[in-house]
Amino acid sequence: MKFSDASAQPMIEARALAFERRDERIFGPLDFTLVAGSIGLIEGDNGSGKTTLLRVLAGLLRPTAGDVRVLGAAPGSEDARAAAASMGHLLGLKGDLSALENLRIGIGLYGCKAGADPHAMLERVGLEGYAEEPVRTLSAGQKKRTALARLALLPARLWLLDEPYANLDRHGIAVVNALLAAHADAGGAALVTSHGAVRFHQDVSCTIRLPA
Amino acid sequence: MKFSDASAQPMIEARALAFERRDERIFGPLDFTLVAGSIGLIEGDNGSGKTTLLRVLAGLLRPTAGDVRVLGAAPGSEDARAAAASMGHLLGLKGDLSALENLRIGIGLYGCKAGADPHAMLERVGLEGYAEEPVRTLSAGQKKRTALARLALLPARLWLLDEPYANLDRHGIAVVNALLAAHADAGGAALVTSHGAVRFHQDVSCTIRLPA
Amino acid sequence: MSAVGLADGFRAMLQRDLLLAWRRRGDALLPVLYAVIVATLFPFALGPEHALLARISGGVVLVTVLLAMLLSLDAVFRGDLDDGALEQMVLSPQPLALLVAARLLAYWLVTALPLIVVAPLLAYMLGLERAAQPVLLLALLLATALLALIGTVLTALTVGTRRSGMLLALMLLPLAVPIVIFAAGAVGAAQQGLPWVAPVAWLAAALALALVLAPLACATALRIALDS
Amino acid sequence: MSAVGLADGFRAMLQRDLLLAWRRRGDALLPVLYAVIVATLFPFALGPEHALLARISGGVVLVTVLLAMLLSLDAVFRGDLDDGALEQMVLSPQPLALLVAARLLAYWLVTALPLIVVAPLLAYMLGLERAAQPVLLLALLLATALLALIGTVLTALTVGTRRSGMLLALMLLPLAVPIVIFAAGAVGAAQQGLPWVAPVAWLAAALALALVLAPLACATALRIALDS
Amino acid sequence: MNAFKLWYHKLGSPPYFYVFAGYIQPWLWTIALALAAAGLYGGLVLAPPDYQQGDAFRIIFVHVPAAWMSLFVYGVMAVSAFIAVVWRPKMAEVLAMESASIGAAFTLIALVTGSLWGRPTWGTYWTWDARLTSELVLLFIYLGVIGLYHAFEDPRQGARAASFLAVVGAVNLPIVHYSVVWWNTLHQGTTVRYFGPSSIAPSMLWPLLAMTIAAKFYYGASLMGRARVSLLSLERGKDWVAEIVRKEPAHG
Amino acid sequence: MDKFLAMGGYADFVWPAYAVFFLVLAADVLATVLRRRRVLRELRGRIARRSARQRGSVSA
Ligand code: HEM
Ligand SMILES: Nc1ncnc2c1ncn2[C@@H]1O[C@H](COP(=O)(O)OP(=O)(O)OP(=O)(O)O)[C@@H](O)[C@H]1O
Ligand SMILES: Nc1ncnc2c1ncn2[C@@H]1O[C@H](COP(=O)(O)OP(=O)(O)OP(=O)(O)O)[C@@H](O)[C@H]1O
Ligand SMILES: [Mg+2]
Ligand SMILES: [Mg+2]
Repeated sequence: MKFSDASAQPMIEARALAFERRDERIFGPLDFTLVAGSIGLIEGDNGSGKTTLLRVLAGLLRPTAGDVRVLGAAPGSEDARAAAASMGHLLGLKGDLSALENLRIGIGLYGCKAGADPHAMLERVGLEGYAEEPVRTLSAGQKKRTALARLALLPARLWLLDEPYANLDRHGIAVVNALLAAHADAGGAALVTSHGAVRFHQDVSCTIRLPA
Repeated sequence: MKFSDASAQPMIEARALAFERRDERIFGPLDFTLVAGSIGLIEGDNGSGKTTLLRVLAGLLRPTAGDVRVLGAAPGSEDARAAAASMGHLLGLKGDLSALENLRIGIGLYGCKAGADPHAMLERVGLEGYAEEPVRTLSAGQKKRTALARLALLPARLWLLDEPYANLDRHGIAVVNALLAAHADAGGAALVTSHGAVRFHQDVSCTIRLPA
Repeated sequence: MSAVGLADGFRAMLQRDLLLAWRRRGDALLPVLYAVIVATLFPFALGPEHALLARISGGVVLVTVLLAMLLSLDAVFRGDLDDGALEQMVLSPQPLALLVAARLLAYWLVTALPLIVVAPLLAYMLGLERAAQPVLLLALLLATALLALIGTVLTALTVGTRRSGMLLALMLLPLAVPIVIFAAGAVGAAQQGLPWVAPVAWLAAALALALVLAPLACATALRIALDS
Repeated sequence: MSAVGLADGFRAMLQRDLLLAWRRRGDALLPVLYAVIVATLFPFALGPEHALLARISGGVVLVTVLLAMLLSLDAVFRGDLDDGALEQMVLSPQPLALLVAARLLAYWLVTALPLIVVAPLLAYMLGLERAAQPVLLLALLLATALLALIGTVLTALTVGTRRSGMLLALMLLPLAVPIVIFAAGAVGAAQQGLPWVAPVAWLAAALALALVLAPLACATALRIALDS
Repeated sequence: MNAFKLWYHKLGSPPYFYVFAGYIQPWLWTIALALAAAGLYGGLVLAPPDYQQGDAFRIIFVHVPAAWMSLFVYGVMAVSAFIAVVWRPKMAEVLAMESASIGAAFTLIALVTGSLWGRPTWGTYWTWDARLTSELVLLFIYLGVIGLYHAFEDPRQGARAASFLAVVGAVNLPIVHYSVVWWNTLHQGTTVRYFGPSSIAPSMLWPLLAMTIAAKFYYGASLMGRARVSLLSLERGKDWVAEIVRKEPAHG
Repeated sequence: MDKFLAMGGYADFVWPAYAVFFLVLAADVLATVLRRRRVLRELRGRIARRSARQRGSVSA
């Protein structure tokens, strides 16, 4: 299914993409294409610019050179925002609200994937029984799982994930991999950063290496 | 050297140690002894109480049952504080100060290991050239390395480390392992949490498993 | 996949903010307490001379309420910035101005409304004439809304900076001056039995304008501030 | 291993806080600007009647300065709590009271001192008599120090709680009232040419007591607050 | 139209502007200093004492040019800030931000000289009068713009944010001015009126004009100098900057 | 000359006003000059560093 015609549509196309801050080069120039149904890996050491690249693709930062399209639109444009969802080092969860309430907010802002249910999703990421706890009292890994559950509920076709494996135990890593596989099978695409310490289970369609 | 007489002195002794919050058992009862020159591993899944255990040992939380001694003193007492240093999920770095300034503050509060030099230590953890940058502009892994450098400068004989490997690349993991090995060789001891996703290179003298 | 409507986003944000305020309802009371403290301290600082207090009561209550609002203005986007929720807002498919409008409405409801409720009491304690009370209430209603709208635009501008607090105060002062002048003008006129409609009408006109423009300006400012 | 001395810890903390304040010197100016704003807004709210403004000038400056301090009180330990630095302080081998004393000194230097420097100017703009100026300065010196000491103890108590803001204001009010009464009493007496030594002496006595007790109380309160 | 476009594009390009500014700067300086010297001589020496105010009126030759400049510079800043917000050319950002500092300097001068003048004429350094108050507010707006600019780490981002504020502040300025006027008439204040400009004799008028024009040329000269430095720092990765740095004497 | 300096008794106000005028403007000019020096110093450092790096990478 992954290589059907419909899903070969390019999700991200970057040509000579580069970013500099105060005219110091952070990354690039990069050329890559991420097609629907595939998972891309951004590899690089600490400080090589992985987070910065994801922020450029999300439209939070403006690239200083080159050209990039997200589903044919400029990153950060309304179309691109409707199609992409991201998870960064900061999870964007409200500590005073419960896990479930946090999911509901995400749905209110981004909409909900057809047939997805917050309760079921919390169970799927291994948070049975924590739905009503304030997020502030969850452990580091449990917070991460909440953010993953929110992500998986959204209708976004493109995921931009910054170190989704950090703070997770073995079961949590399996959960991420299962979510990624399901997402790709459904015709979505994901871009995942990693510094290569955690083994990535899946066949990765493209790897973007950022030199240090 | 690790098994010489002097270093077999017990650093942490826990007897039937347990902690509950709102009379829900978080961990325990646990019995373990960590001797000088050795490294202990706290293993457990997300939410199993690893962070909580470390906070109890540091003296930030009071155990609800059992007995624990850090170098013969109660955790959190002046003697125990003089001997222990910890690194948690929150690194305690000041974003507006440079990496070097942050190290200096640590030294002012905790003292400095004989012969240790902040500049050299920053190089050792792979932060050459970042000494004068405000910590806020460092990447996630670079922040972690700064915290590690601070830790390694202090005269503390006992290290309590919560997920020291998270956010680090392969080189960063090697740095942590090297620091741990040197610390143990010098007669220190360390307690490290992990959920087993990252391979721990070293012979671990004791493993504390926390059931989920 | 079910697309998300505009009303959904607005409702989700408003609900979220009200819920958060409710969870931390103690914090929401802070501005009120602050205003009470100021109004209580004034008689101590000036001596309990009734005529003097009554003379300045309208102005003191007004300044106090607006300053109490200022106090919490800095925090309008701070929490969302620190935990990454602001980024999620910016990245969501909803128009940012809409989400900002919801945030603003919640802010006004949580911060200004309790202040307006308690203001007549403070004015009474300081000896404001009964006749001027409705005018004070009206002036407060308009002035707080206007201040909230203008203030959040400026807050949005400073969101990405290190020195937000001072800057905010610095930038807000020139914009707050006309508001205070008109509001105090209305109350003062009412105290002296003069017509007070003109300054209130000016405030209302400014408010109408700000209601339309502020969310848009705020969204623009947020985008500028986050782009670093 | 070189042991660390008491003076080292005090110095390190003080240096750190002053350095941080310098890096964010904009923020440090916030209370000053806030005070300037209040003093600027008052004439707008009350009308530019010189005699009236002069009559209330001492009280207004006093209340304004103390409130400007209150503004930043909430943040004394907030930053250190959020980024984990407070834990590092508690866990360090230094006596916590010592570190807290350094924190306090830095807080006073950064927040109150600029306010005290700018207060005479504000008082002049509002028309305070030349003769009462030194008394105002003296009263401010004592009152700000006292408020800083008492305020940080309360802040420490509320540091771990969710509703710190409200609690703080609630607990501080009863303690701030006597300070304002004595300080304003001294200034008022000086404005009228009466003797003003007695209230100042009371403030000084209270300050001496607080200087000894506050750091200890603060350290205890912090330990209690963190243990959750 | 075409000539204008060409000129706009040329001056909008930083290396060209740098050279152009360097070329006209000495001329601006010369004119400013010459006019100031003439104005000072005429104002301090030639003009007779005022029959009412004695020699105190001589403050007019510094106060009024500064006060006028404080408004004029704001106008220039607001226009280029607007351009900067809408079309984002780098030059407009630079000119707006550098104008802010100069404008703040003139505003400060107007405030201080005004209050020094107020003491002998009104008997007080400060009163809550409409014009005084709105000038104080103007200073706050300038400081807000400067502060916002410097608060960002990325200067271009800071320039965009501060330009936005400058435009908003421009809308506010007339509001402040008129509201303050109305406010003063609403309550019966103890406001002192200025003496009318019509009472100015020609012997006072020409030095005043000379000083005013000198101030305008000073503004131009200072702005060119500031813009040049700002461009060097903003374009520091570019080759033309490296070229200039290489040519510049070691401590220029 | 003394009469000129006395400004008809208003010397305390006239001369400070002129002093403020010229000092503030002088400070404005001085700030620009100092900033220019600093920027040039930084730029020189940057250029030196960059060419050193280029040489290093060529030889490596
Ligand atoms: C702190 C005190 C003062 C401030 C802030 C101040 C401010 C200003 C400002 C902003 C202007 C320009 C107004 C415009 O062009 O619309 C101005 C003009 C002027 N000021 Fe002042 N002023 C002060 C005190 C004085 C005093 C004490 C006098 C003389 C008694 C004075 C005499 C004038 C004159 C003659 C003009 C020019 C005439 C005009 O444009 O209408 N000013 N001042
Ligand atoms: N706001 C900022 N201002 C200035 N420099 C920054 C900023 N954020 C990041 N940097 C710098 O940009 C470089 C890339 O940072 P980035 O966060 O993208 O790295 P990363 O690949 O995500 O690293 P990590 O694996 O540690 O998360 C680093 O050298 C960092 O110091
Ligand atoms: N402040 C708190 N209040 C209430 N419950 C808490 C609090 N902190 C942690 N808990 C709960 O205690 C349990 C243990 O949390 P802890 O943070 O110790 O886990 P952990 O082993 O460190 O997990 P992780 O690997 O995810 O970091 C979790 O179930 C968590 O929900
Ligand atoms: Mg990163
Ligand atoms: Mg943990």
